[in-house]
Amino acid sequence: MTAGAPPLFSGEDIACQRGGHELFRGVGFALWPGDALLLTGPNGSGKTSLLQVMAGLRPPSAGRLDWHGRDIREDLAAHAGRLHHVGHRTGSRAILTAEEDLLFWSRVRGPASRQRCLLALARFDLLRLKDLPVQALSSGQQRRLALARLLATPADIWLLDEPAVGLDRSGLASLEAAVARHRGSGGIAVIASHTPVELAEPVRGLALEQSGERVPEHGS
Amino acid sequence: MTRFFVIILRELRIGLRHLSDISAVLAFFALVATLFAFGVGPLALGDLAGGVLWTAALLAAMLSLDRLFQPDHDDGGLVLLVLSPVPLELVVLAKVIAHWLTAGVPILVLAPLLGFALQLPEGSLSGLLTGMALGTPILSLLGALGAALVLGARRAGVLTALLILPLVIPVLIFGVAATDPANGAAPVLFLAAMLLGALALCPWATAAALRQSVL
Amino acid sequence: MHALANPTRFMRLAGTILPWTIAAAAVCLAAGLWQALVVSPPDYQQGETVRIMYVHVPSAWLAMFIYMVVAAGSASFLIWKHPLADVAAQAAAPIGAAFTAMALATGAIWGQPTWGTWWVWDARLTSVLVLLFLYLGYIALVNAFDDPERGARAGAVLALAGVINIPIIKFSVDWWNTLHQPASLTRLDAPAIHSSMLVPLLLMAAGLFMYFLAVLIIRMQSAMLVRRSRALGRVACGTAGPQA
Amino acid sequence: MKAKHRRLTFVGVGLLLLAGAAGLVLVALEDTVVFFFAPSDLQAQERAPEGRIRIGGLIEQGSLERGGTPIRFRITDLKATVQVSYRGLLPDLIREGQGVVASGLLVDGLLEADEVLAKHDENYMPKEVADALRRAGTWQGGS
Repeated sequence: MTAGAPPLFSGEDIACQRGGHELFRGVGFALWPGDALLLTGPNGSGKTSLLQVMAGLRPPSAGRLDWHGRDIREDLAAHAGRLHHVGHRTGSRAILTAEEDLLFWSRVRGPASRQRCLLALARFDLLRLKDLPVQALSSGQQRRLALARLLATPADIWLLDEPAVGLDRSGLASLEAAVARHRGSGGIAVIASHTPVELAEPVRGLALEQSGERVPEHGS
Repeated sequence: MTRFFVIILRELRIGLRHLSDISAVLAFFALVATLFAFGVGPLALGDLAGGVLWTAALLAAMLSLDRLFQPDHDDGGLVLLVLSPVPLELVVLAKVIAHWLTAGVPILVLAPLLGFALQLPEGSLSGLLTGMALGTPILSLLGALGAALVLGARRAGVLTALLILPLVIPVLIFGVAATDPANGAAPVLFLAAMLLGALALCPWATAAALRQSVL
Repeated sequence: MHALANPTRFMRLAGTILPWTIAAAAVCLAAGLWQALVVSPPDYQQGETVRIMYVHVPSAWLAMFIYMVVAAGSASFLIWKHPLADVAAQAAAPIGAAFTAMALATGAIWGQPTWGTWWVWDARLTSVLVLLFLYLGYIALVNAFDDPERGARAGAVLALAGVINIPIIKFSVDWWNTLHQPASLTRLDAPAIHSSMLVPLLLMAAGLFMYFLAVLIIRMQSAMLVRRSRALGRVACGTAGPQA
Repeated sequence: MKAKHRRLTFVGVGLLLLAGAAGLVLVALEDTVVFFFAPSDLQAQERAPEGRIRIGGLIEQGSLERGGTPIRFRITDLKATVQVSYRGLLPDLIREGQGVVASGLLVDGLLEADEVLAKHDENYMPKEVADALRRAGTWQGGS
């Protein structure tokens, strides 16, 4: 991490409103290639919303986010092209087989090859299950399928929302290895996770407090 | 462009695996048409047949709208589609084409057969087919908008019909008018104009509705 | 932020102009009805039945105007996140639906003696009926979500998509030889309506417009109070942590 | 810039489609008068359309025989006329020179109408003003 160079992905004074009340305010971060950011905070503190703001899915109610110093909202499609977002739900369609589903999402996203998909499935120990329909997989296996998508097509930023939910020992190990390799090759990972995920140092932290509920002041 | 076809292919693959969905649409279409025949009496149908066929086709197409976006909304795929490099408007268009192929075309194929059953006057068959060939894609386009708007709502099925059927009244009026050769080419021209208008407006509006539903 | 955007300032301003709008509505409607039903002469062709025009035409105008208010509110809510815009749009929609229904009803009542039929499927009447369904669809869609903000956003997209219907209504009489007669007032040459009939028409229009404003403000005020009580409820049940 | 470029192409394609739609509507309007035919349209068409049709125009002065049933009158657009016979009661607005739309079955030149609707023009004025205008000869509106 070269201290002098400007951050690759940064954000200042970010605020987010949902359902009329404010989740958080004044949030900032700065990340360089190879960095990891661990989001912590109690339930309802807005971790998921912050990840959605980082992905460009949700407009912040204040503040801005930059990639290479340029506001990501200038070209949201390009920003979406450089990131993977793994949310609570896997995004896999029950009737398709694991391989078909992974192939589909990798073909839609970027330069994809069947070889790379099979390698991704192997990395998450799903190769022997590749011809099973997704509905036949356990929730842990479906979670691994969603994570396999990270490896099937390249992306600079990984936004992972509770990625370790439902993973067993070996699944967690595969995830940790994948994140380490991603950071090694200059990628950035932002992870919100209650279950502990072992990340190589240095790890930046961002703690979101209990959602500060300020009632918009009204004259009578 | 290949990504566009990748999406259509997935939708078709899923559609073919759920063949029961397609047969349900066709069965419903035939059922509603024959109900009218029993209700009104086949002999009296005569020039009513065009109207009956169009109304039944419209309702049948309504049935299959929820499989446009609801599965993606439930399994989280919608977020991935919104975040994909393919512009959302094209994703919507791909899904509309897939829906038209798995719902509109079967209706188009069955319509003439039902036409015979309802003693559709001989001359109006070509008018019925050209009308429906233009009308069914409009239904898919407007239906996509309705389906996107009600994602996550209570009683989404009823709501889609409430939103879309009024917008489809002009399509019905000109569609039925097209079955009567006396009306000349005007109705078909109006249907074609509505199709172009729907192609211009619906993908944009549907994409906006989808972006809102993902927040 | 836009001056009116601050809810407090809006509530205070609304409170002050509300009584004036109610008074203006009462005065205009009283004068308008008196002119329309008593003073103004029967039409050279239709005789007494023309008096229905004094309700039919203003409510048709308002039906379309209010839809533009809903669409404008929806646009400013979706695009500029104006905090009051969705409140205004949702408050206006039911009033617009009522005026559309009134326009259709008075149109049918007027149509029977003059045209010889209650209803005929022609471009103007059909597109106004579609407008009524759009209103009802909007109201149903907005209330169909558990999360009110989600409903507001979905409704806003529908309202904007439905705007295409307004020009169709406006020009339907010119495009098709519809049974409905062309516009009397907005003709390029002198308006084809005699001043003794124009005055009551404009008075009724002003009166109904003021009525719309008054009801809109009342509905917005109550919506704001509901929103505030819901926010207080959230604070009361302890989701509020240390005030950051 | 990619995003602007893409947005421009979408707007461009959208406008193109809408222009196509408007063009088709205009062509359709020329083709036939959707709501009703004028008497001269009938003459213009080589084959008289059989089956149900609607004819619109003014009731020719002196052609209205209200006495017996069916009521008989001729619809004219000052270029051609169509003889109409109608069984049923006429709306009270119907007078000679009044705009009207009759729909029914056209049988070799005679329209057996089952529905007659008055087409009211957009002029509203008191009776005295109408008479004054007519006396001044500046306006020949309906009686």
